Amino acid sequence: MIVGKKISAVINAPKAKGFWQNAYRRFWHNKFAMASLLLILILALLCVFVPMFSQFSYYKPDFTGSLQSPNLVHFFGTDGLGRDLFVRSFIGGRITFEIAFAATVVVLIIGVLYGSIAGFLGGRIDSLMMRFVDVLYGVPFLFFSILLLTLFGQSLMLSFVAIAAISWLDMARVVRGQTLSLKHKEFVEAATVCGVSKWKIITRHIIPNLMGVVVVYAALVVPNMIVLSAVLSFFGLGVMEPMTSWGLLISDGSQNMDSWWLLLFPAILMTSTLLAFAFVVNGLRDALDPR
Amino acid sequence: MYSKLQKLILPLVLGMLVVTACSNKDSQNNHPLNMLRQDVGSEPPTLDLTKVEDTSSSRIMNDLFAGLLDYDQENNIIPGMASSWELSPDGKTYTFHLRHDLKFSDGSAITAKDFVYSWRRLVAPKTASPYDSYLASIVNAKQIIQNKASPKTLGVEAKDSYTFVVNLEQPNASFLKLLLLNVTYVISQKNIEKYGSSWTEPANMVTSGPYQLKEHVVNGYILAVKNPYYYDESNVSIEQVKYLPYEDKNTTIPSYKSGGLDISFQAIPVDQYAELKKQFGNQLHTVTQEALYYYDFNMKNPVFANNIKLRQALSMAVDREVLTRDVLKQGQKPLYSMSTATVDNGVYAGLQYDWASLPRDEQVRRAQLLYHAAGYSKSHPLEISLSYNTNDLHKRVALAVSAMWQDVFGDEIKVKLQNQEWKTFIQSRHKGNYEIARDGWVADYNGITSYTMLYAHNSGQNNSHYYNPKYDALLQQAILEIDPNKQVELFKQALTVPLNDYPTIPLFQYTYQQLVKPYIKNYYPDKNYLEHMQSKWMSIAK
Amino acid sequence: MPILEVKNLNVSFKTIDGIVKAVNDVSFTVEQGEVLGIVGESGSGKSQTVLGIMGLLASNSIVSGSIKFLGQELIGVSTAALNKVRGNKLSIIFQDPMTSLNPYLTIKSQMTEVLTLHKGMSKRDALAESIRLLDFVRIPEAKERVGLYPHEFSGGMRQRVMIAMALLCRPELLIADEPTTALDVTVQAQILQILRDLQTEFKMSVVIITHDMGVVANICDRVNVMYAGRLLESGSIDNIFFDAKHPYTQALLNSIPSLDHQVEKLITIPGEPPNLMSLPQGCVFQGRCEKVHNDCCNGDIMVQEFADKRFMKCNLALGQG
Amino acid sequence: MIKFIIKRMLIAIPTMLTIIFLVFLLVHATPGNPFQGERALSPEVIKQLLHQYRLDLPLWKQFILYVNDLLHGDFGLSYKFLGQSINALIFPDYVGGFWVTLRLAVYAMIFTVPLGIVFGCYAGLYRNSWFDRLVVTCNMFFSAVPTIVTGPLFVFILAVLLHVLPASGWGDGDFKHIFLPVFVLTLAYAPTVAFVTRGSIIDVLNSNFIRTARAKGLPTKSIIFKHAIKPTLIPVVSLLGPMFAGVLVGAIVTEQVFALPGLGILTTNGATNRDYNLVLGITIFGSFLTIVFNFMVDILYFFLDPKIKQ
Repeated sequence: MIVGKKISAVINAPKAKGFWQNAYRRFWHNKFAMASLLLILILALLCVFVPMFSQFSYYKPDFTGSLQSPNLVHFFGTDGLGRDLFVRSFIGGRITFEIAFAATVVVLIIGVLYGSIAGFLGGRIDSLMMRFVDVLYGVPFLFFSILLLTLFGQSLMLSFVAIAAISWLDMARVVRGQTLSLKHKEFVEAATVCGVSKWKIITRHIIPNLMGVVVVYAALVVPNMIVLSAVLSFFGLGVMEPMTSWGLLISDGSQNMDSWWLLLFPAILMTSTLLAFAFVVNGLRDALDPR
Repeated sequence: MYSKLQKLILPLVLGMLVVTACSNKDSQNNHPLNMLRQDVGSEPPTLDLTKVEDTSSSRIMNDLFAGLLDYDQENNIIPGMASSWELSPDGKTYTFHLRHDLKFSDGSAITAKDFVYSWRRLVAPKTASPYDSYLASIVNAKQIIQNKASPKTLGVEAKDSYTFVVNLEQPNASFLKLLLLNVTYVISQKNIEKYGSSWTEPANMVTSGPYQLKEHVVNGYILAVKNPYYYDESNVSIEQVKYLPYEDKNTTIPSYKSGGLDISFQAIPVDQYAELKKQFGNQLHTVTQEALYYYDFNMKNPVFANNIKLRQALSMAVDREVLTRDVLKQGQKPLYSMSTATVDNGVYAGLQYDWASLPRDEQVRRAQLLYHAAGYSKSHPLEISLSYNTNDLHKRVALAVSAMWQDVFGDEIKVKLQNQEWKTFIQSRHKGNYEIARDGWVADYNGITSYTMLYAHNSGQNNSHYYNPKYDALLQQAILEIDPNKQVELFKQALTVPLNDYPTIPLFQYTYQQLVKPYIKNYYPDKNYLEHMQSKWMSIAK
Repeated sequence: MPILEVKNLNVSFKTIDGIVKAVNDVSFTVEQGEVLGIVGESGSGKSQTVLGIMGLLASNSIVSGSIKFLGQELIGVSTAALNKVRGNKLSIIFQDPMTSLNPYLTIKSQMTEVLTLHKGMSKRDALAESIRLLDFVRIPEAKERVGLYPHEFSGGMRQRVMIAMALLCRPELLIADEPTTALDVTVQAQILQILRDLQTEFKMSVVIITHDMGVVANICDRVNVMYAGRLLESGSIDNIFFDAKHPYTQALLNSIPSLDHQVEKLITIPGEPPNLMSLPQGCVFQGRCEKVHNDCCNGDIMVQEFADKRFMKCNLALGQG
Repeated sequence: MIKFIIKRMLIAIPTMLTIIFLVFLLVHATPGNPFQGERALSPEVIKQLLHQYRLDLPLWKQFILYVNDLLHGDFGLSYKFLGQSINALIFPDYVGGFWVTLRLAVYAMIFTVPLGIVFGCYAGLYRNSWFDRLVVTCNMFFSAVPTIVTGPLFVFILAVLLHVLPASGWGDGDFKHIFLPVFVLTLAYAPTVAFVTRGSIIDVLNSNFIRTARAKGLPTKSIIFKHAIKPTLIPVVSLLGPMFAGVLVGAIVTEQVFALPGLGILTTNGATNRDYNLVLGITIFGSFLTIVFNFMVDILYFFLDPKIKQ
């Protein structure tokens, strides 16, 4: 009888929600985050379809029609070589999304793993690993990229490697800091007591708890990486003419302020994407970090 | 809560805006009456006259130092510190008669001995000046440059304080023109021996030109003031000249617009040219420049080395009229020859490709014929890479040329653009690991020999590694010829050889642009092809 | 005239999931010199009641009803007016001594500021008074230790400092919110001893919140039993311990393990407290009450009054016993 | 305390040495030689130049000579600016090189820190008010959009459109020329300080010891300025150390937008001109600064937080 009574009590008690369900529900509630997610999706779709269906190509110069201000034919106007800025902005968007995505994934994987291992193991290994990070901080990025260019020749993938190579350092440092504070928490000590392997503790206990911070920090790294890719293009590594990226469009646009549309539209696109990305990340952090 | 905020933050922000707004008034219309603000494009690597190489430094050197001869505003040679000179009948000895009232900026006298010292310093290997080879035609100069003889054996001597004699190995008609290069100007032996390498500090530097150095903030500005001891001091109107190293045009144009700059320097970004022309009208001067823009074929690369048909086809396929009129739009002149049409007062203007005057579709038809004859077709397309150093002009030209090749040869050709950072680009071009590379050359003096060395076998400037012994022989013969008319004929014969060999694709003759404020008086750049500017010509009106 | 009169106190919180009713229609009084214990499981609203009195509720709280302290109404009063009373005539000590003291200020500065503020004492007198109070709560070498930082004291010592701090202005009423829960048993006894001395020496009225019936038996005169935000039974210590009337109070007392007779299985109250966002109709304890019958579940619940200010909120007809 | 300092010093030295060695190798391995230009130099001239700058010696010898000079505080000579010593380039005796970057960073910090803290406290005190939301959005906006984008936008509005300010250049460090770069730099970092302060003050206000202070009847002013300030500022302080290094890097980027004669132009020129000593000098100085900053933050932490004193 007691058993029967207990089950009925459980059934009619309000259904206990799983952690992920809870996070999802909280994220759904956050209208800013949802709106931003939608905006990113729209931009991504535009980047894919606009260059496909537009009658202008991103590379064909039309010297008679150069530097037109925005009009019904060219929505964003044309650049110095008469190429339609509307198409170039969205083809550039592809590269920027690619850079943002690929480089972020690399930064996340290396940075989080490196940081959590250093933080968790502590002692001499930790200081050794951190000193290695300090050394890498010192390496001048420009020289490093020129060397990569000459050793391995020119390719887009190489520019991702170059960017990621210097961006994961901050991530590692932040993750290590967090791991140090998590290391002494009870649940980690409990896991060690139960004989869970060090690797499992890091991957199943520590890293999930870092997600809130890691996600926020990833949002901060993305804008710099996009800018770095524009710098790399100057050095002939990464995005090659006639292909382009938002970083490049903005640096070209800022060269010629009189044709304001060259700077304005890429800047708006990039700013709104980054902002949307930040809102989504913030929504994620609030969802993942119940407190 | 709102009231508290108002008390603290809003007045702070408003205050800042008011302060800046009222400061706007003075920067707009009034300008310093005694100071010329001149953009020089970049921080000069050195102010040591003998080691100067780039255009930024030489613009400053023209103001700080003076030499035997001088230019007027149309690049004609006029007397400088030498009031007169004569050439010996065998064309090997020049005698210069100096003025008697010459003084350095520290008041000490300038004598022929200073010129001897200056030129010995130029050829001495220890100085390592990039221009040492320009005095190679003087007696013993070659041996000194190769460190096989002491600089003291240079064939120059000071007969007395005011007579300076130069002995040449063999006659050289364009030797006089070399004396307008500011590395040959005079520097004070006493000053340099006293301060050594720090003689270029503002406090130490002694100058011989219309101005002297007062302040120098690296990457900030350089300030020069009038040199009271200059022999022509009375005609120098502007008191001070401030040189500003604006690295990128993104800062030059707004600074000129907001009144922070009087004269801009070198190229205006192509995109902004039309807009600036509309906005500033005749303040924007466009001057033909004594300089070539061309592409090098890598003559060591088997694809091009022995396939003249391909080289000619690619050269003909480029529509130079469209390139200069629609793509560059800054008054550049199409180029169909190995040198500019304006050099040596246009004597060599006629020497150009025969197909230059053909109608465009005829050129295209011939180009396609040659291309197929060269063995390329749809089944066997040509894949080449076109490399250039990262720069807006070069990008624009490369895109235009590759688009033209695409139009003419369709998908029988695949062009890949490869931009490289400056140093990496020069090294790969110099070492020859490229297929087609951008190239250009600015003449140092108004003489054909500025350009003939681009195709000579032993010359460092021959980036296409072109070698035709016939050309080198004819060139040597022309240089030694004394009679000017015969010499012109010999040069023409020599230049016809590379013309028919197509080692390069000549594209256009440069122009340079300058924004000059209306209140800058008696400065006429339009005939100054060598862009040899001097502040002493100018004056500032109200 | 009672020192503290609480009438129909309601405290609820606005959250994104809905309104949480922490305290429902609670009324009780505290007499001069009396020690009132408030007991109940965690989540029964006892702490929120006291925080409501002190005006220390979270920003998303909604408070209604009336709280009269020495005749002065505390609800709806401006913070400035409340500050005249708080720390002066009415003070409180909290459950967790480890975090209740400012870690970046010395004990001296955290104590003297109360006296200089409320009594206008000079720094020197305030320090002397603080040291006297610290001696009273048996802090060894109080004179030397007053200048130290909180992290240089143990948990028990810090709770004593809290008590001393609360007594500085000789308050009329001291509220103790689970003062001993965070401490181990031996220290607990010492703190209770101090509270007892304080009660006898200053004739101070005390309200003590706890879920430990032992503490109540040890120190209190009267007891209020709260469950799911409602005051179910109130009476003197003897009424409640020996003649508990409300089924919940009886169940609460039965679940106390006693040393003298062996029991294989500890007796617990089956089920869990209701969700404060969706309280059931009628009696809040109906889900777990053995003597539940249908008019407990729908009608309103009677308040049965008895002699000596004793009362109970239950529809149970006393006859059935 | 002393033991702590010595330990940090000992760690710093090998790190610095490794950085110097690695960068030295990297710089020398990069193609293109510092003296090559558009005009081809005669072999004799190149031989002379290489000899003058000891570049004709084997690499390991050059490294030893370089480190030896470094120990005497001499960063060597610049290849591009002939005869100029790197020390004079990075630390000139007039306002240029590092002094410009430092001045820009310090001015920015002077605005960023107080504004950030005041705005952060206000946002924290008046939670969910319009001001709070403004601070949060600003933080998101300015941490999302780098100075490379905001810089040109402000130049366009203030200098080109409104002619309120000069577009660029250093002038003689006067207010007109310095306002825009400092403004852009402050905008990039103040919101972060505000955001962290906001988060910190919210945590502190919800803490138990502030509840005790309120229970003691203390007036709001004393609760904030006596009790809440120190615990609020500690996390902010720990942010300032690394942030100042960040502001320095930010200043270098902002310099290039406004053509200011700071470390920014020296760094890019150093790379493009293969000016080995200049690049080495700036890199070593940069790493030295970062290590010193992290070190200072730990010391500051030490004084602020009594708990760590033991």
